[in-house]
Amino acid sequence: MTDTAAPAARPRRRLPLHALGPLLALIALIILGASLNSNFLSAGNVTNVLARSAFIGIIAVGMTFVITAGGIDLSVGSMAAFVAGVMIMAMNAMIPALGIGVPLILAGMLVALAAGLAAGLVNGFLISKVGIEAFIVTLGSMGIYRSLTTWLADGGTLSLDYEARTFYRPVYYDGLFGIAWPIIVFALVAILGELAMRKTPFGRHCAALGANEQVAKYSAVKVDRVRMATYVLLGGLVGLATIMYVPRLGSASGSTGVLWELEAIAAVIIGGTVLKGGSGRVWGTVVGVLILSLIDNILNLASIVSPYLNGAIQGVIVILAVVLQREGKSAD
Amino acid sequence: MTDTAAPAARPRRRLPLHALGPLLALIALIILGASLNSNFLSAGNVTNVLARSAFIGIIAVGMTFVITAGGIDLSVGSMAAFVAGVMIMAMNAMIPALGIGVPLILAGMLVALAAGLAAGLVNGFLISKVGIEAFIVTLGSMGIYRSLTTWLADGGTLSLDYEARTFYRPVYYDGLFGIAWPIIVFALVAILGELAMRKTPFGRHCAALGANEQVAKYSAVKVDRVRMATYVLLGGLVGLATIMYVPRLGSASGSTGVLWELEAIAAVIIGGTVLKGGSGRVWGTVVGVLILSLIDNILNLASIVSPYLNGAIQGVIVILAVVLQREGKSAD
Amino acid sequence: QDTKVIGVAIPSATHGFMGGLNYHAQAAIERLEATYPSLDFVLATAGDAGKMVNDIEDMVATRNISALVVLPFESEPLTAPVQAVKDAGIWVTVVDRGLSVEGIEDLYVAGDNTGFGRVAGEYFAEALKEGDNIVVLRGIPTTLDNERVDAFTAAIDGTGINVLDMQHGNWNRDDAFNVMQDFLSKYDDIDAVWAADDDMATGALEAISQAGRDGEMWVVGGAGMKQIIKRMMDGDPMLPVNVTYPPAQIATAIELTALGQVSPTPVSGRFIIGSQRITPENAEQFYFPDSPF
Amino acid sequence: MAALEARGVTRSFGPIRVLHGVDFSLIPGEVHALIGENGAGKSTTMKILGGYLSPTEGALLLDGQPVSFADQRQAEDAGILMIHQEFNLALQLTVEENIFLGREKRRGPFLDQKAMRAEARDLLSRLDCHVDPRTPIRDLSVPNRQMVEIARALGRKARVLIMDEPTAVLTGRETDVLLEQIARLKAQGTAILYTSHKLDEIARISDRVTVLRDGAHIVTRTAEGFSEHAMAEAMVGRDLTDLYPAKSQAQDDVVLEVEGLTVPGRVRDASFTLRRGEVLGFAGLVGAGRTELMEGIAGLRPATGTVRVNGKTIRLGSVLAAREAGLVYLTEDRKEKGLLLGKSLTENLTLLALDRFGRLSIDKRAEDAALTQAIADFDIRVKDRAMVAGSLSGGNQQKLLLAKTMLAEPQIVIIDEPTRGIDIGTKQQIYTFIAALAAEGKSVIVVSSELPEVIGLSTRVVVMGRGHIAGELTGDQITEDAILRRAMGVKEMTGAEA
Ligand SMILES: Nc1ncnc2c1ncn2[C@@H]1O[C@H](COP(=O)(O)OP(=O)(O)OP(=O)(O)O)[C@@H](O)[C@H]1O
Ligand SMILES: Nc1ncnc2c1ncn2[C@@H]1O[C@H](COP(=O)(O)OP(=O)(O)OP(=O)(O)O)[C@@H](O)[C@H]1O
Ligand SMILES: [Mg+2]
Ligand SMILES: [Mg+2]
Repeated sequence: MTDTAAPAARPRRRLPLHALGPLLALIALIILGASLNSNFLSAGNVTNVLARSAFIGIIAVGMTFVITAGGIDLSVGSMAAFVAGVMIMAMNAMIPALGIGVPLILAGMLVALAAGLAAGLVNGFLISKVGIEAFIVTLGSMGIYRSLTTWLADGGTLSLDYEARTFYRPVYYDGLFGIAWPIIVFALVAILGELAMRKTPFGRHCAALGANEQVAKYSAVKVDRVRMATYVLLGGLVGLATIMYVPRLGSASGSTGVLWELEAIAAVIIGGTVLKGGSGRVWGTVVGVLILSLIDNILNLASIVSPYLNGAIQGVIVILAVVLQREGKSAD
Repeated sequence: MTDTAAPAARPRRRLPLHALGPLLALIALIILGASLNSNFLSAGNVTNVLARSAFIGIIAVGMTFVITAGGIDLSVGSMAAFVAGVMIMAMNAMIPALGIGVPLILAGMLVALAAGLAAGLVNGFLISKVGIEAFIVTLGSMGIYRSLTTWLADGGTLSLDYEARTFYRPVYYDGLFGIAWPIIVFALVAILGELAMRKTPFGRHCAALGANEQVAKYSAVKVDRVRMATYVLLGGLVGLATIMYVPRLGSASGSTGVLWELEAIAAVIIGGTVLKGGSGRVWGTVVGVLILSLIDNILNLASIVSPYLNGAIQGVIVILAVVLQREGKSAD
Repeated sequence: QDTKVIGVAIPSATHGFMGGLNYHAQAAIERLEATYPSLDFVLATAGDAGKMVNDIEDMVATRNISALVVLPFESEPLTAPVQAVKDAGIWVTVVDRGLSVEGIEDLYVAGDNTGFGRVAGEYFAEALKEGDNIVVLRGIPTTLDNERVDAFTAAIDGTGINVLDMQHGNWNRDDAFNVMQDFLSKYDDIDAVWAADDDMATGALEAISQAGRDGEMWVVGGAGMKQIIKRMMDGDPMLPVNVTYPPAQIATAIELTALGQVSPTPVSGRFIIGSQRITPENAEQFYFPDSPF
Repeated sequence: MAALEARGVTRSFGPIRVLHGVDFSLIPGEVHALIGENGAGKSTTMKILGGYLSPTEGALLLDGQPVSFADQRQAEDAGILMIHQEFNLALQLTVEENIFLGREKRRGPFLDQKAMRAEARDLLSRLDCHVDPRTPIRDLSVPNRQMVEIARALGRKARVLIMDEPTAVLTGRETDVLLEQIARLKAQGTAILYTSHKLDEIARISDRVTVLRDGAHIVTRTAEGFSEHAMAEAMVGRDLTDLYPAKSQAQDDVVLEVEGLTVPGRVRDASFTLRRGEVLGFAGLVGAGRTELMEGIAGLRPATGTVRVNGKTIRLGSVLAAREAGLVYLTEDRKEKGLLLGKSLTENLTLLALDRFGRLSIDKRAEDAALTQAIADFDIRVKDRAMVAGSLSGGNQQKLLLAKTMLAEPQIVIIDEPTRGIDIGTKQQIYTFIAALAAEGKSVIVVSSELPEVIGLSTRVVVMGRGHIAGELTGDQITEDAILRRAMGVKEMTGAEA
């Protein structure tokens, strides 16, 4: 009708350059790593890096939903320690009844998932039903889970029975078609997460909630339930991550999972999700997790500097990775 | 003009009940403490608690501005360690030139303030001019400062020359009219902060910026400069806190100030400032800091439970303190 | 001639003792690299057990190490990964904290944690009498801390010494300062303090002198930090003794491992560095002004 | 029978009562208009009917049965939908996501994005709005956002459709499209509750009209024979003559010269001048780039070119520099750029001119006095001075925004859509105010999509089309026809303009 209206045919969805920022940073790191050490791209090293990214990665996928919906969860690291502790104690206690074998492992996995979901439910309930600021709830539960773990372990370490552990170990170290289980699980979680974020009503509702709670409410989105669901989902994923973690180290203590929360949140944000909520990118989170793991790996490959400065180099690279993203944006 | 205009004389500003939430929590804690141990209200204990609160308190006042303006700073703890390290090294280096005396102390204080301001400036620049997410910048600089401190200390502890320290010591331990210096300085910072937040254009601009950056921009607020100023202010206050900290133990190491950032942010939020920005209460922050210090103090004085569970009790009390606040709100 | 790579994995310098350990590790590596051009070292420091396992995996996968020197962050979680290293035919030296399965390592170099608690406890038993009151500042809750405290408690058992309170000072000066301040508010009569670590002793001493109760009690720390040793040498009455727990044990381990790599010298076995009591008389021997610790 | 009915509905916010026993009914297949001054309680009534607010007292009847909606969802399930006066869109989400928010189409567990996109496009094209459904809302202009809101409501197939000032941000052309759609829905038997301050629209489409004044029901009658003039009188309670004041003559000296101003991607090479005491109108179709040009001048958007105030070139890209030169801009986007909705009235009022209340310490008493003054000058209906700006009625928010801008005592003021959502009585006051400013020797630029307003106020009109200045009209040349012709780029008629 009026010729001044916006053109009907829009340029096709171009993936904006700045969205590619984290990917560029990741590629830069890979090139750097490969040029520093010829073993960097060896199957062994790649498997190591991917498998160890899996814990934080699985958690960070859940964190993406929480942050997209405008929340935050500081308790995931200590929740992981707690879930691992409970899982180990439960498995040790069940050995007399179940013996060492697949049933024991499955029972342990169930316990871990249930504990994770329950922990997430408690956080979610306090945040969405009682209405306490997420930062405070999860800061509180961070202290609570950490100290419960220490208490369960009597100040020391909770260890899985050695034989059970040997039986369980392949869940971390073996895999399918030469791909380690943690990598497979992480990949599945990432793909499902990306689908859930982009292709399901739940993902949209998370974004709407984070963008403008009032609007979401007026649009008949069940705000409380969606918010709660993000925390429960995250709790469940913490449980899943723990299932992968326990066969690796076979133990849990008060220092298990320290700072995982910061790492997970950093991965989410490096990946391009906005801390204040409203839009989330699961694939970005995966890239963010890989960036963080690679930094550590490369520092070990190179041993160029004093180990005291590792933290500084890490910090600089994290900032640079995000600068790359911003540069892309302003050029856009 | 029209008869529907509001009556000019209104009931004076009533303090809403929920704003009193943190205060109620504080009072409850004080009553609890007093009933658990008769020494709790002794001058010595009160002085201890207040003086210890001063470092976090001074930093948390600055953090209130940062958060009110919609930002966050995770680097304050490691910035404090770094500033302390630089200050100690500078003072040790200046002893031959200045001798031990007031000039040395003053020079040290200047160095600390300058280092704090500079560190804040770097954060502020990256956040407001380069436009990187505050969470990432300060997460990065947290790693950088922490690792620089460890590096400066060669993995160990940087200690102030013994004599210089003895001379400097009274800055923490002595005071005016029986009130320790850190308490005096903290009180001054809190009062000035409260005034700045409530009575100055700067405070208004911070709140406007945090509430809606666009509106602030359209209202001729120099958005970048205000944002930068909050980080510089916080850096300066970290410097000031360090000036109070160094005379206490005369040393700094990589483990100085660990988790201060979380404590400062928690204090701000317990005090009723909103994490997403837009409104801040400096007095609330002061109450928040006192709540956190008192929890520790009471746990030490009471020793009712396994020390392993201290963290859990802390977590529960923090959550309860904020629930109290919410309850007040819904009753309002 | 082929260069051999030795991997060294230790916890990062998060408190005084570990700082000293980091310092000695780096010093030993520098020394050995200069002495043996055919040796290369990879040093990795970790803030938690998981990261330490990552570091070890990286050393094996990308640096082809022929020997590993490891101070396990925690015993249990490191056991299986170190076992895997051993199974790959790599020499393993374990330092300080034993693995939870015996017989994995080729060489074990350690301080004596039980001894560390016991020697301190024995001094308390000698110097105090029945009915005297003490308080204890514990470290970060870990197995290691448990071992030390248990040994200490066992040593004073039956002496009638009253343990008024134990709280965690986390091997941290500030935390110890706070906890000690609160102990002083709470208890009017304290005769001695076991601080379990010289960092914590430093904090505790400061709190005591602030309260003006210097004459009342003495403090026993541990691990022989240079500032503390210096004060002992100067005859500080509040620091009657100290207990060694040398961070330099890592240097011993690295040197022995290197020796085993470059020469046929037999170096396998166990090497326990006992915890000794330091007194003002012998303090001079334990004073290393150049170490950061 | 009435589809939806309110009986004796009362509503209070805290101690303040804003509705006093309103009776109201809505019949299927009718357009029922609700009119009243700013703050009369129209939006509140509508929100109660739409299930967003619950009445303090009184009853709602749905098909004759008493109902109470626990939340908006239940109202929507009952077929009641509402378009809010304030946008109800999530800025970060796309058009399609917003349209289907809360009732996404699925295929299995997944979203049926294709179907939703197609339907969104379809709905929008019914409204003659051609935005891509994948555009985030934040990238849309205000009128287009409104169209998305309308599309969303249309897509939800309502029995009762409540529309709170849907045309406030639309131009005539878009309004026509909307009114056509309303007629179509009415024919299908939808009950429509409608409000607007544009009384000609009311006269055009409504079957019955209800007038509210100060929260009280004044009259309900058929629209037939209810003249615009009578409506205005019933609303305001006094006689309204002469909507537009006499135009005063501009002085000779030029206070603002804009030369070759380009806002990348939006405005090309715009040049014009403004004289002292002049009211200069800016007309154009939606998307003509008027807003962007003004924002470029005021330092709110990156721009190139020259802007001179009183002969002195000002630095582009700095709001403060413009303000210090005496030039301020009042935004058309009240909610996102104008007011801090969660902050108090005083904080909003003084934000732009805060330095006038003390550089070091803000003089709260002076601020309070300023609020009193603003309430009087702009007739802001404030029930409680301590309330937040977001609780003001839409029109009163607009007045607060005007007051805020004027507090900076500008020499040159650019007002973008000055009377958006303002009732007819207050409009008259604002026009008088603008004329008085010009008479005092200040200069005013009025950007408006309401042609009568531009024509009635300005001594000179600049017409924009597609990002550049398409012509200029003075004196008798200023007619709707001439403006539209230039705006649409029809060339053949050449006026006497320079
Ligand atoms: N949440 C609230 N808190 C306090 N007062 C409110 C709130 N919402 C509305 N009001 C008051 O109720 C009165 C009626 O407002 P309402 O929005 O219904 O007016 P309106 O008729 O729609 O006006 P307009 O034409 O300006 O949109 C106003 O005085 C307004 O300030
Ligand atoms: N934030 C934005 N991002 C992208 N495009 C925008 C934005 N705001 C406006 N536009 C586009 O810029 C063009 C001009 O904007 P706008 O519609 O505000 O112009 P205008 O002449 O002021 O018209 P009106 O004031 O009637 O809306 C339109 O095509 C609009 O879609
Ligand atoms: Mg309204
Ligand atoms: Mg416009």
